[in-house]
Order: sequence, then C-alpha cells, then structure tokens
Amino acid sequence: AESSASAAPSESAAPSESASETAPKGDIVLAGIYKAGDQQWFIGEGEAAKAKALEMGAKDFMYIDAKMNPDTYLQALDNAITQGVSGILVCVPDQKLSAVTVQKCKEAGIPVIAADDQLLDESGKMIAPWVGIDGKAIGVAVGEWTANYVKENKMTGDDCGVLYLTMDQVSSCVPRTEGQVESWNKILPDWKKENTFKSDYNGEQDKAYNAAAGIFTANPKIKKWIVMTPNDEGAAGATRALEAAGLDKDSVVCGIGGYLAKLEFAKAEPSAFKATAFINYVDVGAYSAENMMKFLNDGVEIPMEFKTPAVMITKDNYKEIMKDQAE
Amino acid sequence: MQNTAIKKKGFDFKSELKRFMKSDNISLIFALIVMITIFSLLNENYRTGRNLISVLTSASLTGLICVGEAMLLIGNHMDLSVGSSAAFSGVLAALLMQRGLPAGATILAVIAVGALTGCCIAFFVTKLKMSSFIATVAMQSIMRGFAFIISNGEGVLITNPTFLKIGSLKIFGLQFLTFPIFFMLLIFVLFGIILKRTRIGREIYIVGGNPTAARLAGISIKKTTYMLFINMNILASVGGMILAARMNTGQPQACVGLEFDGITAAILGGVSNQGGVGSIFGAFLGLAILQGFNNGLIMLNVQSFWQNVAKGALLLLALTFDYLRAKKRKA
Amino acid sequence: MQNTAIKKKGFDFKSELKRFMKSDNISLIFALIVMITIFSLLNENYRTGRNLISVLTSASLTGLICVGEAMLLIGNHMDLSVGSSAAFSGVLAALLMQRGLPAGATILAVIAVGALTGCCIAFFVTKLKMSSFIATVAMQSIMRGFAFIISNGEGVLITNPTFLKIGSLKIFGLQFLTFPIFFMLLIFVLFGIILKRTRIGREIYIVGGNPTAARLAGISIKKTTYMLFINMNILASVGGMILAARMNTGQPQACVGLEFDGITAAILGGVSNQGGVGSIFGAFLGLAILQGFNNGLIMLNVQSFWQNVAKGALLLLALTFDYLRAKKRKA
Amino acid sequence: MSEYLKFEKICMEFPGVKALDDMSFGVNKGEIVAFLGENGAGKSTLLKILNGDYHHTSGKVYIDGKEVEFHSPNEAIKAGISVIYQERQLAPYLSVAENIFMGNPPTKNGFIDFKELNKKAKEIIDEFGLPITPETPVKKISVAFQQMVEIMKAYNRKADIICFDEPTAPLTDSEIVILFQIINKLKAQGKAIIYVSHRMNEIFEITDRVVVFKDGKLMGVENTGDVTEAQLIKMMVGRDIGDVFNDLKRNDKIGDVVLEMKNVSNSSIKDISLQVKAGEIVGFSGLAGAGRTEVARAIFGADPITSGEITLKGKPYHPKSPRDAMDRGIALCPEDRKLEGLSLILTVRENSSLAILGNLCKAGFVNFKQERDFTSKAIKEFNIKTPTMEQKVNNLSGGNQQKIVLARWMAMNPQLIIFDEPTKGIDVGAKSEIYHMICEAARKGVAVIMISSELPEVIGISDRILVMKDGKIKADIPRKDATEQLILSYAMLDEKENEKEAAV
Ligand SMILES: Nc1ncnc2c1ncn2[C@@H]1O[C@H](COP(=O)(O)OP(=O)(O)OP(=O)(O)O)[C@@H](O)[C@H]1O
Ligand SMILES: Nc1ncnc2c1ncn2[C@@H]1O[C@H](COP(=O)(O)OP(=O)(O)OP(=O)(O)O)[C@@H](O)[C@H]1O
Ligand SMILES: O[C@@H]1[C@@H](O)[C@@H](O)CO[C@H]1O
Ligand SMILES: [Mg+2]
Ligand SMILES: [Mg+2]
Repeated sequence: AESSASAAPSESAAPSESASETAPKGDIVLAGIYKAGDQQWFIGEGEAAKAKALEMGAKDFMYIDAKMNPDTYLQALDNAITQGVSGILVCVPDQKLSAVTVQKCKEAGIPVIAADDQLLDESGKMIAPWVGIDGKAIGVAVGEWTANYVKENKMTGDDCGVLYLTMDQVSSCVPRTEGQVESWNKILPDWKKENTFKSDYNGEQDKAYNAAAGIFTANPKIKKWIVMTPNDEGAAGATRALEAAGLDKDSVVCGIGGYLAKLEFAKAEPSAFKATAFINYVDVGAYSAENMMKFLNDGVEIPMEFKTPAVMITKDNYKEIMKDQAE
Repeated sequence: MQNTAIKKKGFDFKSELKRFMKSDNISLIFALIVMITIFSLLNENYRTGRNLISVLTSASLTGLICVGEAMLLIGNHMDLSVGSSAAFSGVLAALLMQRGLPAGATILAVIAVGALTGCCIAFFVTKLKMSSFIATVAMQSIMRGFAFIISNGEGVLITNPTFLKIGSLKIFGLQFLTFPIFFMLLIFVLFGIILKRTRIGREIYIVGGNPTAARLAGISIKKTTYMLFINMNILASVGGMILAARMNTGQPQACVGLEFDGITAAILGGVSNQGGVGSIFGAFLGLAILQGFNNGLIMLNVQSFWQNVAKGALLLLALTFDYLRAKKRKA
Repeated sequence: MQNTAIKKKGFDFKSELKRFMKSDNISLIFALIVMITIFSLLNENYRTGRNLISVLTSASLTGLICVGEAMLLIGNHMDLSVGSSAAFSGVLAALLMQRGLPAGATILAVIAVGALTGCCIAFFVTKLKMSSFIATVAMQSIMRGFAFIISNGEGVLITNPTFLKIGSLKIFGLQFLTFPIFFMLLIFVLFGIILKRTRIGREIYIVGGNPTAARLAGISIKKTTYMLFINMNILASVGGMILAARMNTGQPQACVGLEFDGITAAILGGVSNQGGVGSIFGAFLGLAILQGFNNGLIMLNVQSFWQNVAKGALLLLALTFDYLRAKKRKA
Repeated sequence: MSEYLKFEKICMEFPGVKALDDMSFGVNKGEIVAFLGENGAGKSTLLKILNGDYHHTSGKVYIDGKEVEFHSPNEAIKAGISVIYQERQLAPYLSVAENIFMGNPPTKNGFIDFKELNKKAKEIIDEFGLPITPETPVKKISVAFQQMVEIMKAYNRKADIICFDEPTAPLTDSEIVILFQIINKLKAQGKAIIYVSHRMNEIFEITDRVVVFKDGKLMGVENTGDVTEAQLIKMMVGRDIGDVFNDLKRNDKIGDVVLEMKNVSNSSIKDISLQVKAGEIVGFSGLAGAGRTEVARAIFGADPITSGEITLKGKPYHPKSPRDAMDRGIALCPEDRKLEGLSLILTVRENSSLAILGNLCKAGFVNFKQERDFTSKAIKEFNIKTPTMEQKVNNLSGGNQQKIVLARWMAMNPQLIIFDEPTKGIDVGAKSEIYHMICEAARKGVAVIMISSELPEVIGISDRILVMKDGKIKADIPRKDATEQLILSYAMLDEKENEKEAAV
C-alpha cells in the first residue's frame, strides 16, 4: 500500500494552488458525502469532521447522505460541485465509483479525500488521498483475537464450529470476512472444514438472527459456536440467536464496529458477544477534515494514506478505549 | 338408530373432506407439504421441533404484519409504512424506558402512538382521498425519519427486565411457546375469527368488494378504514416492540421492507390486492411457505445470491400451481 | 375583418388560458413554482443553470422509470421489479463489453434481455392471471439475484469509450444537453404524444379503465399488457445502461427502490393507481417536484433524518393541496 | 328457409347450471327478433356465445350458411356482429366520442384524428338527437345517457347482426322513442336484429318474431303479430299471471305522515316539498336526469342537502349517512345494482343479508345458521335462480342480481322504503310478484316511494304520482287522474311554457 500511495499523487485529484485560489480563506465550505449517512458510524464521522473543520476556520460543513444509492451519490456530488464547495470528503457507496468521483472533482478543481473506503482505479490502485479503515486488516484483527480466544478456552473439539456471517452484497464488507478467514486459518491451520460455516445477511440484526439461527438448527451436533461478523448488527443478531438456542454460555461472538457492542458490554450479565474490532469514526472524521483544511488554508499537501488502527475491545476495556463514544 | 347416526357422521366427515379438498387453500397446503418433504430429505434437521421454533420465531414479526396487511388488502388498501413504524416503535419504547418509564406504561404509550399513526393514514385516505399507496409511502419516509431523529441514528439499549420478557417469556412454561410465537399465533387465530365470524369482518369484505354498495348498505367506509389502519399500526407497534425486546435494542434502521414480506405472504396466501377476497388462514399458509422456504435455504447453505432467485421462483411457482389447479377445478 | 380575426385569436387565447387554469395539472405547476421560489430565496445557487443540469441528470433515470410506470398505472398495472432490472442491465452491459462485445451490440443485447423480462412478466400476468404486484415482486428478487450472480457481487468496470458516451455525450454540442437528459426529455415527449394521440395510447386508458369494455370492443388486453411491460423493461434496461455509463461501472446493488421513486412521481402527478387516469405531462410535473425538492433539501444542507420527514410531508402536502383545489373547483 | 343467422342445438353448461339446452332457431336479415324469458333463462348467455365471449359446450352457429366459431369478441366484431351487453361497458374517464369509437377511432398518419373523431361522434349524437357533447367524459353524464353511448358505440360499428340485451332498462320514454327509431332504421337497412327485453309493450311495438326461452330450453318461436301477451307469458312462465295491476291487493288505510320534506335543495334538486304517509305508495316519474334518484339519495343520507327541512314522523331528521337513515327505519333500493348494490365477487348469501346483518349478529358475531335460513327463504320468495347460495353474484343473470338487491332491502322491515327502478331487468312473472310484495308492505303500514321510468308501472301501482323535471317537482297527480299523457306532459311541458314566456 505504501508504494502505491507514493506513486499516486501525480494522478491524485488534489490539485495544487488552483483550488485554494477559488476558495478564499474564511469562506471555506466542506462537503462530506457518506454512503450511508443515516448510520451511526457516518453520523459520528460527519460530526467529528464538521467540528474539526469549523475549528480550523471553515464557514460551513455540508453533511450529505448518499443512501447507499449510486445515483443519489452522483447527484450529491454534482450538487456539492454546483454549490462551489472548497473541498469534498467522500465515502462512496461502491468503490467502482472512484473514477467518476475523481474525474468530476478534477474537472471542477475541487480537492477530494476518500474517507473510510479508498478511491481505487481498476487495478486497485488508490487515486486519491485516503483516511480510513482497512477492512482486510480489521478482519485480520478479529480473526486473530477470536482464534486466540478459542485456543485459550480450548474450544477445539468436534462440538465446536466457526460461523462467518457475511455481507456479500456490500463490497466494503467482503474484505473484512476475508481477513477473518485468513488469520483464523493461519492460527488454527488444523481447523476442520466440516466445522466451518458461512451464512449471509443484509446487515440488519434480525436478518442476522435468522441467518445464524438456521445454521444453528441445521447443525445440532455443534454445541459451541464461534461467530465472526462484518458489523455489530450481525454480532448482536447472532448473539440473540445463540441465546434463543440456549447455546450462548459456551459460545463466542466477535463483530466489527463498537456502536452496538458497547450496549452489549454495558449490560450487567455476560453475553456471548465478547469482543468487537473498534473502528473509530471520530478519528476518520477529524483527520479527513484536518488534512483538507490544512491544504486549503496553507497548501499543505494531503498525505496519501492515513489508517485508523483497529483495536479489539471487550467488556473490560471498552470504556477506556472508546472514551466518550462509549456513552 | 345408532348405526344411522354413525353413518351420518361418517358422511359428514367425507363431505367436509371433499369441501376441504376443493377449498381455496388446498393447493397451498399441498405446496407446503411438498416443500417440507423436500427440505427434510435434504437436511434431516429441517423437520425438528427446534427448527420449527426457529422458523416460528423469525416469522413472528412478519406474521403480525401479514395479518394486518391481509385485512387491509381485503378492504382494498395496503400499508407500506409499517416497516418504518415498527422500527420507530422499537426505538421509542427503548428511549421511554431509558427515561425511566416502566414497561407497562411504555407498551401502552407506544401502542397509542401506533394507533395515532394509523389514524393519520386513515385520515389522509378517507378525508383527503389519497390512495393508500401514496399516503403510506409518504408515511414510511416520515416514520423512518422520526425513528432516526429520536435515536440520533443509534441503537438504543433495553435493560428493563419486564420488557425483555416479551421477547423471551415461555408461555405456560412451554419451551417452544415463547411470547413472540404465542402472540403471533394468537393474532392469527383471533383475526381469523374476527374476519370470518364477526360483523366487522364481513363489512371489511363488503367495503373492499364495492365501497359504494357498502356505503349505501349503511356501512361506514370511514369507520372501517380507520379500523383497518389503526389495527395495522398497532400490530406494527407491538411487533416492533417484540423485535426490540428480542434484540435487546431498539434500532432505527430495522425492518426495512417488512411491509413487503407481509404483503407478499398474504397475496401468496390467496388474498387479492384488488379487495374483497382472501382469508387469514390462507395468509398464514402463505407466510408458512415463505418463511419455511427462507429457513430451508439458509439450512442448505444456498448462496445468498441464489437465495434471491430461489425466492422469486418459489413465488412464481406457487402461484402458477394455484392457477393451474383453479383452472382444472373449473373445467 | 382583421379585427375580428385578432379578437377571435385573443378570445381563443383567453379561453385556452381558462382551460389551462382549470386543467388537472395547474395545482402541480403552482406547487412547482412555489417550491422553486422558496428554494431560490433560501439558496442563490438553486436557480442556476448548473443546478438545473444536476437536477435533470439525477432525474434522468427516475424519469424513464416514471414514464414506464405511469403508462403501466394507467393500464392498471405496476412493475416493482425495474430497480433490479436496471441494475442487472448495467452489470450485464459491463460484462458483455468486458468480454469484448462492441458497444452497439451490447446495447442491443441488453435491450433484448429487457424486452424478454417484460415478456415474462406479461406472461405471468395475462396467462397465469397473477396480479402484477406479486409477479413483479417475484421478478424483483430474481433479477437482483441474477445481477449479483453474474457479477459475483462486485461492480464491473466499463472502459468502452463509445459506451461511456451515452453517459456524457453533449447533444448538439450543447453543454447542458447531455445524452441522459436529452434521452429522458425525449422519452417524456414521445410517450406523452403516444399516450395522448395514438390509438395504442388511448387503448391503454380503456384497458385500465374498464378491461371488460376493452375486450368487448375488440381491444386485445393481452397485447396491451405485453406492450406495457415490454416497454417498461426496455426503459429500465436503457436507464440501467445510461446509469452504468454515467458511473463507469455496472453495479449489482444499484437502483434499490427505483420503482418507488418512479411510481411516486407518477401518482403525485395525478396518475391513478386504480387505472384509466393520468397523463405523462402530469407525471413529469410530479417528477420535477420530487427531484427539485430532493435537490433543494441537499442544497440547504438539511439533516438527512429530517430529509426523510420533509419528503414524506411534501407528498402529503402536495396531495392535500390538490384535493382542496379539486374540491373547491367542484363547489 | 335459410336464415342469415342460425343457432343449431346450442348447449351451454356452467358448474351446476345448464344455461342453454339444445337451442335451435334463426334470424333473418331485415328482421327484429325478440328474446323473451324469465330471469336466468339463458338469453344473455346465448348472446355472449354469439359474441365469442363464452364458448358453448356443444352445437353450432351459422352466419349466411357458413359455420362460424368465435374465440373472442374481437373475432365476432370482425365478422360483423355487434352486441350491446346488459351491463354498460364504457371507459369512464374517456370522452363520449372516444367511447363511441372504442376500438376503431379515426386516425391520420398513425395518430388519432380528434377533430374527425369529435365531428363523426357529433353526427351520430345528432342522429340520435341527444343533448350531450362529444368531448364530455362519460363518467360525468347520467346513466341513461351512458346507456345511449353504449348503443351508439354498437350502432357505429355498422355491423350486420346487432343484438340489444335489455337496452331500455336504464332509459326513459324519450330515449326509448329515439332508440326505436334507430332500430327501425337499422331494420330498413337489412340488418338482422336481436332484441332482449322484459317489457312486453316494447316487444309488441318493435319486433317481428319472438323466441321464448324457459330454463335454457326453446319454448317456441312465434310471429309477434300472431300471439297475445297472455300467450307469451304463459309460454315463458308456464302459467297465467292474470292482470298484473288489477289483481293487486291495494292498501286502503292510509295513515299518518311518515316523511315530510320542506323546500329541500342541494346541487341537483331544487325546492323539494312532499309528504309520504304510512301505507301510501308514492310514485316518482320524470325523464332521465330529472333528479328523482337525487331526491331519494337525499332522503337516504347518501347526498348532503344544502337547505330545507326533513321530518320523519314529525321529528326532525338530518341524515348524515345511509347508516343514519337505516337506523331511523329508511331503506333505499338503489338504481344501479352493479355500482351501488352488489359486491359482485361476494356470494349470494353475503350480498342478500347485508342490510339486516345487524339482526343476524349476536355480540358482533354473525349467526351463520340464521343467515343461511334467511338466504334460502329469500331465494325461494324472490325465485332467485342460483345453483347454491355460495355462488358468486357475478355469475348470476342480470335479473337475478336485481332480485338480490330487492330481497335485501325488503327484509329490513323499514318504515319508509324507496325503490329506485326496482323492476329493472326483472321478468314479467317476477315483476308481478314484486308488485304484490310492495303492496303487501304498504298494507303493513310501510310508506313507499317508487321511482320508475316505466309509466304503466308507476300508474299501476302508485296512490299518487309526483312528476319531476330539472330537479323540481312539477306535479302531484292522484292515481285516479293519472294517464301516461298527463304525466309526460308535466315531465316535458315546462320547456314549452318557458318558450311561451320568452315569446311574450
Ligand atoms: N359466468 C357464469 N358462471 C356461472 N353461471 C352463469 C354464468 N353466466 C350465466 N350463468 C347462469 O346461466 C343462467 C343463464 O343466465 P343468463 O344471464 O343467460 O340469463 P338471462 O336469460 O339473460 O336472464 P336475465 O333476464 O335475468 O338477464 C343463469 O342461471 C346464470 O346464473
Ligand atoms: N357523476 C355525475 N357527474 C356530474 N353530473 C351528474 C353525474 N351523475 C348524474 N349527473 C347529472 O345529475 C342529474 C341527475 O341525474 P340522474 O340521471 O341520476 O337523475 P334521475 O332523475 O334519477 O334520472 P333517471 O331517470 O335516469 O333515474 C343529471 O343532470 C345528470 O346529468
Ligand atoms: O458500511 C460500513 C459501516 O457499517 C461501518 O462499519 C464503517 O464502515 C463502513 O464501510
Ligand atoms: Mg340477461
Ligand atoms: Mg335515476
């Protein structure tokens, strides 16, 4: 990733001086276009970006919801350009929209930073600066944590099964599962194939419940489940399904997010939802805005890559790590 | 003497059976049996009691919606806002309890809000003459918005143990009869009876079949319409709360497309979307087929992309089958 | 002589104006003007040419769907599968070109597939007597599944420069008249004329208004239904391709809920979902209001939660307004 | 004798019903043949077979000596057949002109030539002498004019075989006169014409031969001139029914005023004042659009009133809905059974019990046994022809549908009952039974309003006749003075008077 980042700037949409000329200081407006603007993640990210931008002298920050809809996204992008915003932060609903995004911004002379999900060209090369989360790496962290948990608790018998809940239809979530599978297999190379399961859901908790419950009943010989999911909804849904099946005591569920896990951790009694990979939207929001503002204010070149680290959180440490996001 | 009595009984049974075989629902029952048999052959755990519980649990919310939508469809309406309303109700309940409201009061309050939502829709439909399609599309957007606004987009945790019971309580101490399942079945039976046996039920058919004739026969279309939408939205509220209890959280983005699952089940079960035709038992069969099928696909671990195709194909197949049977019976 | 001629002309104009003021669309036109005025006051960029282009561009896909759905609704049908079909078409086109098919052949092939999809639906509706609601719900699921299957769930990049032109070509070299905008406007005009002036257009009204009457007058309901669904699905295919060209990718998860945007615009524009009533011009106004409103909300930076509420409220408001006007005119 | 149109051994079976049984006869060119038979005898079914709408179980149809078989109305139209159905079939939101030219509008360069369309439609409307404009949406004209549009639609097809299935049921005399002129003109042009009606006077006035149906069987084909009404009735009903009106047992004890209207107006009626007493039958006469239906609807709470007062048994009465009216003991048997009376997709049972459902319920639950008992009684009393009470009303003949509506309202035991064209589509035999029932009700002290466009019927049954025109009551004629001329003169006179006034 490092090398591609350094190769990219020439093609990057972040132009040099021209943009800052059209946007005189003190009159800076940023737009944040987020693929699922009604998700807590993006709301938090947007709020952090806005706070940072205003703090650094911007006049306004527009928060735009692309509703997971490519067409809405393109409209939002056009719209932001029409309004003559000074800089754009985006999380595209689909990474295949990268080229259009960069092209449109380039034409309009507006700098763009990718937030959360990278803007990639057809060969998978980044074509704009990026602040965000590395889905694969986060998946790897989850896989590692879970595999180690299993080792510690000796959950390696024939009555143990691993279930990956997947979100095949959301492209940014696919690498998360890939990372989970990869690191799990690395740590537990002898894990049996017939004790490995996959089930797909659409990202909602009750659909995750159904997807998990179906697998649990289909495999009654498995008494201890290890469940990994690409978001917190999936983890919470699987947890409820384990509880309904009476299997929650000996099972473990690990998600990605933090926003539902914190609710789970706040409960008095223990639950199977033991950990999640905390991804920090505040960091993403604040850094993306900060880099943009630095560029607009002072012409400081935008770094090609900034990754928020994935930190595994559990009931024991979540308050410390999440800080006010734990509320 | 005794002999004839027995004979008579026997005869009755036979004719009952005959009537049943000719009844509208027989092809659905047949389809359901075929489906269960096939899945059971493919996966031995399909026909287990445990799986039945799991199917019924995941059908519990859709079931409530299906009943409400079936009644609306018979009355020549539909409500496309119930997914949003259910999500809103779950969030609202969670928030009210977070503010310290006890479970009972919360449930009542949320039901009241549901009733009010139903009233609003009925008002638009009866007074302002909007089609229920467009009025409820608008409502869908509004309720979803409110669900997000009151929760600020975040899931809201529920810790009230009394409230959480409505997601898990075992009725009569029976392992399989959790409250969500019990309530869903109860609603099916209750509304089955209401629709078939009571005056108000009959009036729904008449209003759906020909509103002008209904009005001139002294039936208040307004009253019936209000009743239908209030009923639907109360069911959605309760369903939303049960889901929230099951999930231990009220989530603003839950239940997208729920209305379609309910409507699809009802139509598959022989309820017409032109009004005046259908039964709750049929709707139940439709629901059973759809949910049983979804569950079977998950159990067989069919890839989710193919699940989409399979679900669509099932619908088409079941309806084609039904058509062919109806045609054959006619000929 | 000349004087009277002028007078006559003047009179005609006046009566034309009168007729216009009484026409069904006047309240929509009024609503549109009010809306534009308010947004322009609130944001100076709203009334710029650039924003018009942006609104039109984003309306270009929904516009095509709106035309197709309006015709279907007038014929007493609807198609809930077009969002999936549009996504499928985009993906299919991208894949075909990836395999080396030239742009022209690709477009033709995808249109043919669209026509075939329409045929299938019409077959279910006419031959197997399914309601178009359920037949297209099933189709929605199937087409979405296929879109994912053929693309393996990933967006497919389009590099064919000829094909990409249909997303960006400036017609007559005019800056504002990109192909998507041009095509959408063309379709509105074309189908406006077809529906109003041609025999097939009038027959749609008859079929939708009273199918028995149509049949007895020798109008083939089957033919009309096939025509309507084929037309709708070709429009969806073309729309899907244009979108894919605009985005440089065919995306399997695109266009969810597109059918609703189209239907909502049509109904807002006075098309009845009971069949037999409506016009393409009305549908266009409905579309303009909805899209202009969405755009305005974004420009004003209204929080996305509140956007949901505002959109629902707009629908209700516009329809209430229309009702009051109709009532006043009656009195 | 080789007739132009010939039916040979036609049989038609529906589940549980043999609608036609071995039906053979023919129709010549330039001839008007009547179909006569009780409700459900199979008349409409035969026309639908001819029209390619139904497919007969066995038998053959010949046109001009050639065997034909139509699989759809479209094929029948192409073969020169035009059938006007008992139920109007129009596209409500399209214009009169477009409806008249439904299926074959004039086109120019592939576009509909609206100028030509309206011009041609206007010509036809003028030929019929009707006061409607081609551009008006059909939804906005009265039922009678809608029926005329239906007739013009068929007329316009220039078919060789034209069939009218009870065309006059929704018409009043003035339109009937027009219709008969048109039919005679068609006859003179050498068309083969079938005319179905339950009105004997029409059959004698216009037809050449009569085909009598009974239970799907052919009872005979007679030259109209060679038979008497009584003979025909005996053929179709199987017994004499005697002198319909003279045999009625009238009520001679007229009681107190039940309904009184004082200066009642709304958008379609003006300044209506009237009284109806217990046991009295008040007839309403007038031309189409005179506003009789609207008076009835106002009394029944179906339309609002804008001024005036209504009292019921001396107490003020302001019905806000039909429910209110019913709660006060008022029944209205509506004019248009299909639009206002029946839910066609529901069963005979569900439709019959509708008005008294409350009485059949206990604690909100329907008592099915009572309901079934009630329905079987109604089926018997009104001689409703249906295989079972679970039959969908849609599958019943027109007349039998009408009987269900009547049965429903008669069962309500009201203190005031309004009949709006009660015998529309009812066969002669059943008609006389219905008159008996109406008189029976009056004898029990029920106040009756009977709206009818059949003059002999209003005169024959009413104690008093109110004549309406332009939303106003023009005359109140006691039974002994009533003649068709007198009523008609009031129904139409005003225009002449107005002309006179204008001339002065
Ligand atoms: N589609 C149908 N399905 C079942 N039965 C039918 C259908 N159409 C007609 N019938 C039955 O066929 C018989 C003949 O009906 P038809 O309509 O021809 O009578 P008709 O002579 O026209 O009566 P009317 O004078 O009342 O109009 C009736 O018993 C009717 O119930
Ligand atoms: N839907 C409608 N819209 C506008 N005007 C209507 C409508 N229906 C009826 N009218 C008008 O209202 C008046 C009364 O009509 P209607 O035919 O019901 O009166 P009527 O005296 O009962 O006549 P009929 O002899 O046909 O029973 C007529 O002028 C008619 O044209
Ligand atoms: O869509 C996901 C969102 O749910 C959150 O997990 C952050 O990353 C985005 O890609
Ligand atoms: Mg008939
Ligand atoms: Mg009338």
